[in-house]
Amino acid sequence: MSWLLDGLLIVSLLVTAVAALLSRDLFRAVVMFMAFGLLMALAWVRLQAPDIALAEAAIGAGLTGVLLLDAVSHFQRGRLREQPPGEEG
Amino acid sequence: MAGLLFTPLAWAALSLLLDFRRGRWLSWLGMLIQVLVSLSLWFAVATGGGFFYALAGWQAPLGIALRVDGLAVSFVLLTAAVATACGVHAGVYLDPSKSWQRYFWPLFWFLWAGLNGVWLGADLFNLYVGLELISLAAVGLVALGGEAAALRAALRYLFAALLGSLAYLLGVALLYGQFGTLSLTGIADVVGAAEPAAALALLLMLAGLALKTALFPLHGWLPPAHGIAKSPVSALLSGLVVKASFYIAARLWLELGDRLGSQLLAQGLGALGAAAVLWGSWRAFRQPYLKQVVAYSSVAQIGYLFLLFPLTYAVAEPVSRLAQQGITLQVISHALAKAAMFLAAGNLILSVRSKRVDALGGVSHFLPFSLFSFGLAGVSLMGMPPTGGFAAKWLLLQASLASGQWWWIAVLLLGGVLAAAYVFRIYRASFLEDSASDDFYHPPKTLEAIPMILALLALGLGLVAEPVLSVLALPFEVAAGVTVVQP
Amino acid sequence: MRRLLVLLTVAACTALTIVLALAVLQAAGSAVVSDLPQQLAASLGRSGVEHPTTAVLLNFRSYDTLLEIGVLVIAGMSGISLASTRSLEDPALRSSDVLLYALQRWFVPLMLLLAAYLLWAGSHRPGGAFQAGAVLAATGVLMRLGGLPMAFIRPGVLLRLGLVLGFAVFLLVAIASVLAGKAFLAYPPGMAGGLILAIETVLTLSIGMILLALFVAAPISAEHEPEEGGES
Amino acid sequence: MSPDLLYALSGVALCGIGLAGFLLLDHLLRRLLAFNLLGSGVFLVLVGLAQHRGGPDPVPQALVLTGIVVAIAATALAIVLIRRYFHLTGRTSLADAGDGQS
Repeated sequence: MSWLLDGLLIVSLLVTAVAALLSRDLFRAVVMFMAFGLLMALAWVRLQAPDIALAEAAIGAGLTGVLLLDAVSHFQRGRLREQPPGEEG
Repeated sequence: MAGLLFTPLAWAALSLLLDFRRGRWLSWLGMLIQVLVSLSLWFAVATGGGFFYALAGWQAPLGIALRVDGLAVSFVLLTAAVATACGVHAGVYLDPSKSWQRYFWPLFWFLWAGLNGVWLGADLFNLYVGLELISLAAVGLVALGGEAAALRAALRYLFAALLGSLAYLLGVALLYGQFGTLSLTGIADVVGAAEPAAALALLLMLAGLALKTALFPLHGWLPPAHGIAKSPVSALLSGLVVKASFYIAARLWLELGDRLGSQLLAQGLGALGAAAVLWGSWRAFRQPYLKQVVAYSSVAQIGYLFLLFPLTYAVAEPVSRLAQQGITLQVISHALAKAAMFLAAGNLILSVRSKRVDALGGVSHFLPFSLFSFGLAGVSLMGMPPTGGFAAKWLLLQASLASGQWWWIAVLLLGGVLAAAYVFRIYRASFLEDSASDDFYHPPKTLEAIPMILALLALGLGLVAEPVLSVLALPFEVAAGVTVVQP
Repeated sequence: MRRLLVLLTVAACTALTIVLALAVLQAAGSAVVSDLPQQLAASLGRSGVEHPTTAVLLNFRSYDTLLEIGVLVIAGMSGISLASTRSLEDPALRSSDVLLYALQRWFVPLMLLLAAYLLWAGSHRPGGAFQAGAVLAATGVLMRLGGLPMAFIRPGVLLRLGLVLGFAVFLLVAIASVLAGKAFLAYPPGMAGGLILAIETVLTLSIGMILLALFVAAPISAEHEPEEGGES
Repeated sequence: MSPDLLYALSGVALCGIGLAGFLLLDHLLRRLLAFNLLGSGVFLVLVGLAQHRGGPDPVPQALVLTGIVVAIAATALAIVLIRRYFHLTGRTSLADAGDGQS
């Protein structure tokens, strides 16, 4: 049973990781990354590391995710407002 | 001892609360303290030998121990010298009216703290944290001011540094998984030959550190970062920061390389170093901007350092010692000479108000002193007698001959010739008289004096190489009998 | 050309992964037994806390933690050094979302409570300064998204004081032990537990503040842009 | 094979994924994601491999906590730099022809 759980967790970790890198939409990529962070927290619980699990959930998934989401929305607002001026290169 | 660790961190915290001007006075006081503390520690080790310092009172595998030996304290002293020079220069050079300059001093002190931490570090993970401290402070210094080009250089630098650190950390993870300890000496005691996982760990760590040291062909991030930063910052980065990651690589190699390394790896790293010497010098010769010339010259000079690996692998003990001494001298003389060169270049740029090499025409009349410092530092980079650069290359030459690896001699000689070429190019440009403008700005005398002092130190290093080396040689001789003390 | 490069990189990464996996298996099979766990268990009683991870972080390897807080402070101040707005409070963010407002009225006290619990729990069960600091920062982020005024997050002396407070207290404890004739960072016997809790408390505040400052410093408003940072 | 070792191996796979992403992606935020994935992989190897024999080991767990804090510091700093860079130039990647030497 626990083997099944571990296997499932690892597979979903890898899938979300790949999805975070490959998804076309940046917003979705960040959401995938946050999902990855939560799964990592579960993995730390399975590894009997509750301290890291707490930190990962709060920092890895939560704060990093919010920072990234904020940045993504900034980029999208910037895109709408103006075409990039620096295209000489 | 504790003062050495405490002062930079405390000054970092204090100077964050002050503005640039007041931070400057505070920092100059701090530099004085640091120099005195470093000197006294150096004398203590020179007379009494090296020791381990157990932090927080816990012995090595459980706690973190600092390894205080001749090599480490020499680098602590070198850092004190170069950082003080850069700090005094920066205090005059930087424009205090920009409000973001206040962040210069805290970053500067954190950088210093990280450097001292790395020189003394004997714990693999502590070295990782020290490296990150240095990298982030350096990136912060490059980005200070927040112009687009500086941000771009800082981002490239940041990504390269982060990747290098993670490669190093992965190696640490493998070593801890196998040996259950983070103490470098502890691992060196139990590691045997033919341990593929540990060998891969060493390879990963060396690769990560080579990226952070900007070894060819991983040097792409260095010229933009060192070229765009303010001159005192460039001097710190080129003189000291890149040496920190090399120092860790060298320590790892000397402790573990004989069992985990291979002839292929050693020769490969040497070959990359040789390629860096040639490619970096050539690129330096071709750069249109003055500071880019100096930055590519750093790429070339870093290349010499990697000759350590082939010249210490599977060679007789005396030959290995010669090579170690040569490399150490090269690190010291390059730190002094390159800091002098960047500071002098900063003065020249300040004077002609342009970063281009061909704008230097006529500056020889107006700023002969800075130009002379630049040239003096250049002489050390070329490796001409009686400079420190010469002493270093002479030792490396002997080591190459004694170990039968004559091919490195060609690199040493050719590198010197190429260095002469790019230094003389600057000289030629500054003696040209066709420049229409004679509108030169005269920097304050302090700015001109500091690079001169550094260049003279680099020059003098060649004359006093023997006594310096005798202290440097301490760690390798007393290594067996290091006393564990707990002050 | 580009496609070839991608292919080559992927192949190289795959090869590296396989080699690494083999190395991990080899290392796992030939692990050398070290006495570190025994040493740790034997010294835990003298560390002042019962939770081994906290003991490692704030006593046995406290130098790492000290430097790591330094890294955080660097990131925080580099962040605010680049912040170009005069006040870091962005009026555009002030939303009138009723739901969010109601949510945060309940959430903010709860999260503050959680942070305090995590901090207190750290000495004997999972939890500690980092987790608590992160929760604190998350609370701040929530408050900011909800548009609560946060006048204290401006690049003034108060913010800078907040950034270094935890670091400075940690450092003071470290040097105090030297003045008492012990090693750098060594706690006096009997006081370790109390000192660790005190350090953790200020660290929590500073960590929360740094992370929040980085979140707040990131936006750049286009109105008053160039060459200014902070009060001048 | 213990579950710890299994997690260490998945950490290795994450390292591979993260490295490939780090080298191949141009967009700065995506690179940052890749860096964080790579970091998570390294942390898994560190804890998983160390706990494979002796069960829960607080030392690597403490190291990973330190590592996570360093990673968030670096990430947050990078985001500030990236956003300001985007603000000034309108670009989200460092890759462009022409001024490779600048």
